[in-house]
Amino acid sequence: MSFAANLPLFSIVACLICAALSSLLREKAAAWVTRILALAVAAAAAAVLVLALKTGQTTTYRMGHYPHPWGNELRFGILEPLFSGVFALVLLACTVGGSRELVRDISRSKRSLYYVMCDLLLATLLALLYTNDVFTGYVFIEICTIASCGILMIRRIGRTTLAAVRYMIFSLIGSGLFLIGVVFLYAQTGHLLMPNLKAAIAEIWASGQSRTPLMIAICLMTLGLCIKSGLFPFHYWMPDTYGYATPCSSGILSGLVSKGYIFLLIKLILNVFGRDVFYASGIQNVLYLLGVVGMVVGSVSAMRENDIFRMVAFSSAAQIGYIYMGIGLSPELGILASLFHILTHAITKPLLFLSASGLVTASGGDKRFRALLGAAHRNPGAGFAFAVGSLSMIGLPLTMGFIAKYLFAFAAFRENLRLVPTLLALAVSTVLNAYYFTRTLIRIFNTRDLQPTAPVRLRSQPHFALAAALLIGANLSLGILAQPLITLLRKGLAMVL
Amino acid sequence: MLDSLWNNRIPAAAVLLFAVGFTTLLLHRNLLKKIIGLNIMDTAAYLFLASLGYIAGRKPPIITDGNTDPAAYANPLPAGLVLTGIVVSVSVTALMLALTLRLYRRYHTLDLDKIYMMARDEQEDET
Amino acid sequence: MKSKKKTKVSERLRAWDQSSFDLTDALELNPPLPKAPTPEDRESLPVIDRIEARQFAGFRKIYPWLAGLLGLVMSAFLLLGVLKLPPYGAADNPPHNEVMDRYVGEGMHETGAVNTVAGVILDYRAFDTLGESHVLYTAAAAVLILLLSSSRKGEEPPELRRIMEDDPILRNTAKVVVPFVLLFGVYIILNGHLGPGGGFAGGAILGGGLILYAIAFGYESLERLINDRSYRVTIAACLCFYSAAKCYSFYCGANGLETIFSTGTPGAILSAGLILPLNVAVGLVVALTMYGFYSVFQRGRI
Amino acid sequence: MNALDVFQLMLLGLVVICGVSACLTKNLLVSLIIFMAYSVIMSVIWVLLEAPDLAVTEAAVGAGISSILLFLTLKKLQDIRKEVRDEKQEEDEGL
Repeated sequence: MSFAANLPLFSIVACLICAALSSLLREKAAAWVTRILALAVAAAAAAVLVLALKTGQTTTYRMGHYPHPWGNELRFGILEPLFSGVFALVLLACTVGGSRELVRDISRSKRSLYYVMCDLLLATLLALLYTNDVFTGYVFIEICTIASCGILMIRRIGRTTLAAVRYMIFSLIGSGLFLIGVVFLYAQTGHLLMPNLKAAIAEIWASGQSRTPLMIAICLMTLGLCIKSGLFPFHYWMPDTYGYATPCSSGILSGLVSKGYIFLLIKLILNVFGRDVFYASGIQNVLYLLGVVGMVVGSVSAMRENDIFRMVAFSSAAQIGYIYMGIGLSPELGILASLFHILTHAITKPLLFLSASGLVTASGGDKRFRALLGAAHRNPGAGFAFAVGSLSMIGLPLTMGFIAKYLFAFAAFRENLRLVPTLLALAVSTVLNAYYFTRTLIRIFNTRDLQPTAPVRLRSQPHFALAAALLIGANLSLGILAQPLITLLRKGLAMVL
Repeated sequence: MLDSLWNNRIPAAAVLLFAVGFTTLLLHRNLLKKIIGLNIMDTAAYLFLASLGYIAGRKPPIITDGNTDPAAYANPLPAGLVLTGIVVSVSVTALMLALTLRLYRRYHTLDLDKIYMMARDEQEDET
Repeated sequence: MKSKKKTKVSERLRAWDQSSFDLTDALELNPPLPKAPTPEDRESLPVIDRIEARQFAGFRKIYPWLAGLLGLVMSAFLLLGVLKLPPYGAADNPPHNEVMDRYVGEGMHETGAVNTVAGVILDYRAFDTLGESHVLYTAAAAVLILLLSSSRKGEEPPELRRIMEDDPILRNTAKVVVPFVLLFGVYIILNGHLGPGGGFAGGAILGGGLILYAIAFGYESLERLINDRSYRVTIAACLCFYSAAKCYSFYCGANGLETIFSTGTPGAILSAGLILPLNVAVGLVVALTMYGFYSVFQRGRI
Repeated sequence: MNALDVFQLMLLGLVVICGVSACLTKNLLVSLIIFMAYSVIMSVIWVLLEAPDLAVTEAAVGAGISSILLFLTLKKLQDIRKEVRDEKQEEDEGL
């Protein structure tokens, strides 16, 4: 076995060890540990990706001395290392870009604990991506829940504590449903490893025995993950959670954590339920419908907000709707589009949160639009970053958002019945997106009754500049040269299917 | 119907408790009650899982007399999974209780609805 | 003398009774409830907030009924699935397959643990358990974030502590019970591969013993053993040892190498390879975390 | 149906009653005590299900640590409440 196959395990364990050690370190050292860790994880992911491309098939990595159905396993093709690399880099960008706000929002004695939580989050994201075992998935979902609550409520204001409670309640309901779904599945199949589960489920589906318990298990697991990732109508924890956390946390929570759950769901659909069973069960139609409604409702809610953070947060709800719409559409093209959109959103949303925070700080800390008039002139760097992020959200050409929307439309053209509603929803949502983002842009670039103040130079905020450069660069380069990425995703999907 | 209910009495009790806990966690207004509901929900799921490892007339899976015939023992896997789960639920409980304490220190009530109202007012005050 | 004792008892009884108030009734504090929202306000709120904002009696009245209905629907939905499952306790149920046969049949030789459950969680499925101990660690860190007070203000008022410490019943009981509880906890941890128990149960018992000791004799008496520094160092060391050891054995297993840890004679106390040290590490983490939860809840520091 | 079955059925009935009433009781203290009983009964059921490991752990963690933390929280809430009430009284007297 090639040495690179060990790297996923090593990166997870390295995250866990760094998390344990960081609680002993001072804030600066802990921050550097997290940054170096994220870089190392990304490098390891690149090596694993190269390995997967070379072998051209998925690798199953057994943990311990026991062969296939007896031990825990990791499994990776192209998709897993690709996503883990992107997630690690985005986490790096968030922690670097939001470091100034971290100092502002968090008391000194607790900053190193913040980095502990970040390390743990990275570990769980990796585990959720790589795992080949549903119960391991459950355990790491719980770590993810607690750690994301940690990075949310570390800012000591009343609203974040309240938001954390709300977030926890929804998350715990989600993981409870997921757990009982796993139990139902285990009761019928006797397995916890994904390939065995898939075989057993296909057998039960084909044989004449009752499908009810199976359907219930699939429903419960899907519902649990939907609630945790904030699909409409379960998205009401989102605005508070993303809107009041420190910007670094908002970026991580909206860009990575909810995407981790969705990736797990996609993995379950392809590797556990099996594409044929899932797309014959009718659940995909519900996901599709909720996704479409969520796209519109999220955008409408975002339009009516007058707080920039809450607006961006509600737009997340709409984006989650896009992803679920893709999953509901079709197993090949639909999921391909969803995967691409996960990457788009993971790269764009943190940029928006970080730059919005820059704008707000330059406007005296007032988050409402009234105060943001002309903010881009006070902080041109943040204004530019926010503009790029907004354009990507709207879906202008040259950005990743455009490619994602194109892929959704492309997937819809293979459908008969759902062609019109999909295109309609895309159009409406895009128009609404365009409306509220353009309105914000016009406001922040406005020069009317502007008090002449010295603008904040990029040189004075090097951390933000670095993070924004990374995210903007990724967004534009992947938006212009999207084809290699799409080919990679397509190959990865073909490997799994 | 009644027959299968009798055959699956433990799982049936477990899912009943799960539904009770679920509803409490989702809809009760009192935060401490929510936490109790959460615990009941989790334990119910574990009860279901543990009942899957039980095989009538067999011993617990601890090999004391050197007999390693699988047909003599109950299934150890569900027990292992539940062991994992119990620790998860106590961790979550501790975290929720800590959140409750902090919320109470700030808003002086456990009623989530009232806390929402106060928090919204507070936001308006800030601006 | 006698009457003094009596008042004390009655005082304590009253204190006990006081805590039985329903805590949901809000204090009459500065604005207890905002005024009922006007229609325009209501329009500007998102739907769910609008539902919450509805303070009128009608909604409050049907709310419990709605909740009950949801509970009924949920249980009916789940029962539907349960009734179609094979009867529990039968020997030919799906979970009792080749996976179980190997865990029970070969487990003692492969892991060296007489208690196959310990073998399953610490050897066959050790990755889950690795995650599980980190769940505990994450929660401990999160609780520290929430409740750690930077000043010493968070300490309980001195008169309350005095009452607890003066309690002769508690002190004498604790004197007798604590050693046994701690001993039992250590036994359960060390015996994890031989009988029921293991790191988690034993650690929880150990933690319970420490908490009892702290209640009876005050935190100061434990301070030399467990303080902020030693708490963090021990937990970090145990978790690092756990991760590193398991990573080593995963690495060896996946690459077909032999580990340096032998399984020993099943049934002996020093056997089962890594399971015993792992149980000790987990036990320490759990005990310290439980004590830490208590201490941080009680006085805002460890 | 033998004696063990009857015992098991009784425990099941008790555990369901405890679970439901812990959720329905108004008084929080009573609710916590019922929840503790619920955990203990659960651990006895696990003994009956041939899972002694679980019984030990649930007795130590569910009935022990979880309940201690719940009671402690209730006590702390009481303290905060008392503190706030005293402050308010002082304020009133000041006025």
